[in-house]
Amino acid sequence: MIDKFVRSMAEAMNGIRDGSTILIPGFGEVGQPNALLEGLIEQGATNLTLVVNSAGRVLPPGAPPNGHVARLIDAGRVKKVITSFVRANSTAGAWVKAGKLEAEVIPQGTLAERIRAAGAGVPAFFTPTGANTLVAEGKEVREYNGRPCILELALPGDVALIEAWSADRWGNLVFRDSARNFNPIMAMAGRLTIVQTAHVVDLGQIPANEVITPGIFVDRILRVPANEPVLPGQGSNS
Amino acid sequence: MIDKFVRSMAEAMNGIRDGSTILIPGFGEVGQPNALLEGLIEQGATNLTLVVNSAGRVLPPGAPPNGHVARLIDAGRVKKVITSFVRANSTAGAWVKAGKLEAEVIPQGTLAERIRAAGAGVPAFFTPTGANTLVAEGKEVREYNGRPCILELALPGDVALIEAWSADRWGNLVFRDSARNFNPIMAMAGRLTIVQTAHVVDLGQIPANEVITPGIFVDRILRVPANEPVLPGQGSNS
Amino acid sequence: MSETAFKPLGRNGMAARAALDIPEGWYVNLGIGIPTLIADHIPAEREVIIHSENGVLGVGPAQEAHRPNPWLVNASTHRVTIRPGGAFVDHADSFAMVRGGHLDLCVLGGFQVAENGDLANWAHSATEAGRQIGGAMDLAVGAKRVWVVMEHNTKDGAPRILKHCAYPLTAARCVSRVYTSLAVLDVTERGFIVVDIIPGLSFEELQARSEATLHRA
Amino acid sequence: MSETAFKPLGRNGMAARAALDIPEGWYVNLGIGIPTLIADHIPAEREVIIHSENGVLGVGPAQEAHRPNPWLVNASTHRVTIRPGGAFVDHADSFAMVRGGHLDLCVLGGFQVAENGDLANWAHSATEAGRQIGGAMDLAVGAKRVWVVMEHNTKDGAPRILKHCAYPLTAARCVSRVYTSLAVLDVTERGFIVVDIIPGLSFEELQARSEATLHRA
Repeated sequence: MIDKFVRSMAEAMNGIRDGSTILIPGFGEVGQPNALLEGLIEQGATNLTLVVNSAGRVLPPGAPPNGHVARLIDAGRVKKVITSFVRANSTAGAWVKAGKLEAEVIPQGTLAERIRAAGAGVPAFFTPTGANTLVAEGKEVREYNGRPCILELALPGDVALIEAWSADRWGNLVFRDSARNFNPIMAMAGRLTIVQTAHVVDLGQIPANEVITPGIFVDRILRVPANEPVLPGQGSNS
Repeated sequence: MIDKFVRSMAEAMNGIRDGSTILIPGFGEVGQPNALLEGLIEQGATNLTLVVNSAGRVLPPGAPPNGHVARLIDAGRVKKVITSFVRANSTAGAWVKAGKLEAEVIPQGTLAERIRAAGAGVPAFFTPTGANTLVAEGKEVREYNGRPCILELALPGDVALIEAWSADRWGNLVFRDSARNFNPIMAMAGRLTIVQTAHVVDLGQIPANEVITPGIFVDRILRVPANEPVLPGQGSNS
Repeated sequence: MSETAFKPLGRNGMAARAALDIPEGWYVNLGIGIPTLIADHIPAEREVIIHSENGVLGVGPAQEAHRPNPWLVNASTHRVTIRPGGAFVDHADSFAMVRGGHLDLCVLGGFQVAENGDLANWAHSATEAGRQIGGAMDLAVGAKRVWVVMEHNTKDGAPRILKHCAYPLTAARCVSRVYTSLAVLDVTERGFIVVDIIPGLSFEELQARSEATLHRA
Repeated sequence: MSETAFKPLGRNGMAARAALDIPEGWYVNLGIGIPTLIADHIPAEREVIIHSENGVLGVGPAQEAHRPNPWLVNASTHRVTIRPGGAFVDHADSFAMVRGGHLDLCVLGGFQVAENGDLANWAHSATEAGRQIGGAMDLAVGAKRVWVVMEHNTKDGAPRILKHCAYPLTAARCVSRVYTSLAVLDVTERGFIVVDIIPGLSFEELQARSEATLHRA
């Protein structure tokens, strides 16, 4: 019987190696797999490349402890972020400024499409987004439909950490509202895809027409309590 | 109030011009918009390019009348098919053999990805599928991940004809089981997307987490009776 | 005429002015900042479908305090609702809407707009430590129309309506209309054409606050 | 020993032999023809998840006559069922599974297989009027493993196990194992290695029916 559930965080994190590229979904904290990020902090892998929409929010004066991405950076575990936002006055921004963190900052749609391409077996594609901008530096340019387009490469992950609302033992997933965001495409693009789910359902309880991420993209699942997202105004610093 | 429903087939077909590229979903007849194809036959546009998974099934001895795609071809309305199947002993095969129909036969996954690329604003992409085969002839080759890959272009349609199971007035769609197939990506890739739906539902009746094709990809909707697919053994010749 | 005779539009004034021009049925992305305010100025009976790049199509008003849903936010990570007829999609599908040319309009904030339609709205120099691109480059290239809403001048009085953008570009030749605190300008083959000026301000006074040459409609 | 002492495997025999080697938990695409029969030979208690390229993951057995559903077919357009835990996806997502390397296995029919793993299974010449590519090129390139099930020889007795394919290729260097009516062959760096021969047939007799050099395990 196929059963992708693991019994412990240690089992979920088993084998994540130094130097890995880690795909981390979430928009702010919505859809961000905070329990698995805690597990990764604990697990110890270092020299990581993080692929994450935002590498760090503004640190307000007297801010509460950093969010999970910032904590990984602050612990010196991250060599590079591939992201669409690095704010100057954030943990990531400070590390970049100090020359201790490499940042590849790219358009959010290009980030999403590169991840989807990795999951779909497309090694490279052209896009007009970013042409004639700093983003185009060093990239091949070719004209399509009368517009300059730049060549972008697929962005696979060694590991994808996923936050789901419900999962079954085959790994079929559904997400809650806008927590879907990067989760389905990162699940596709991870060589090892690890899921935290708030709810566990029996096989067949997710109707075949309503599955969002089919289990083929999922390797391991850990049940954790629902991960209520903290918003920036509430002290988030993801 | 937004209302994408049209009242007649004539209104649905209005403005389809000679020389158009028409996207036609369906796998066999499953998910194929036969009512709209009837409308197109009636409407009269000619010199068409059809993008369709299969350009014609085998004609068994004593076969019943041709399927809708074959009828368009047989009426001399089609200059080209872009497809993954042309069978020698089909209407399309006979027209190709006679030099009266151009056929671009490509891998099914490349067909799907080219259509999706058009809908997603990706003008071109590399893929390993078809490298080292007849499909690669005349195409740019570049190596990624140690494998030769060929450059494929987006495949947009002037018109997409879509078969849905349910639709609301904003154009949100769901499909029935494997009738989903090419419908969602062709809806994205059509400059004018016309839907036939078996059922009409109120706005909000399709939960936001269960919408398959959001209305942004839909222009016109016509209610028609459910299009029960005829299988090959039952005389289909799509 | 004294310069105190006119009153520049505030953030809500600019948002309200832009909202006037958005017809029923359009699919619209509203950028962070002033553009987000536009939604509040669209009459409830006019169906305009708001897209948020985090995968929400059909964004509704802010959540009521007694019905919180932390899993439903817009691109500004504000807690919002979704309208009946809305849809959640993943990030690739959300940007397929953007990049595939399916949005009728996006309204972005801006630092500078040039007379050829170039937009700069994400960085003040090529070397600053923070880089915040977000979805702006995708939206500027992908939407059918790009409008910009911004103060007509910087706090120091420097012009933002320019012959050429000085800041790093978001996208080239993308803007078709600009709503500022002082005017509405169309970007055309001829350059900027003045569509509308706030009461009490003359064409010449507007020109004096702009670097690019302005044209009368 | 007379050649009548052995009995080549029929279509179901080949399918059953291949089914033996598919472990629980694999995601598998079964091509049109003999490969489709494999599903019937996988024991019900062994969970193998069948992918069909028309967007069905978790294909189940044929439909019962009294519960028809014309909207649910497999890649052969046979009416099938879907298992609890299955999912419907669109064609792009279905081929993302194929091309993105997510299938553990695809089993294809074949015309010819070469000792370097080249596969020809879609056309007999570059110029024939019909062209039926379907999903074979995507599957041959994309799946983690490609097995081929085919008659060991053509009806005329010509070999299909070749040094080089004569027919147009489906994909280069993709096949890892071949199940024929006479044997199971692995494709390795050394060429074909014989894993299994049907009872009554010798290695030499198998070699005589093959063009490529065969190696003992």
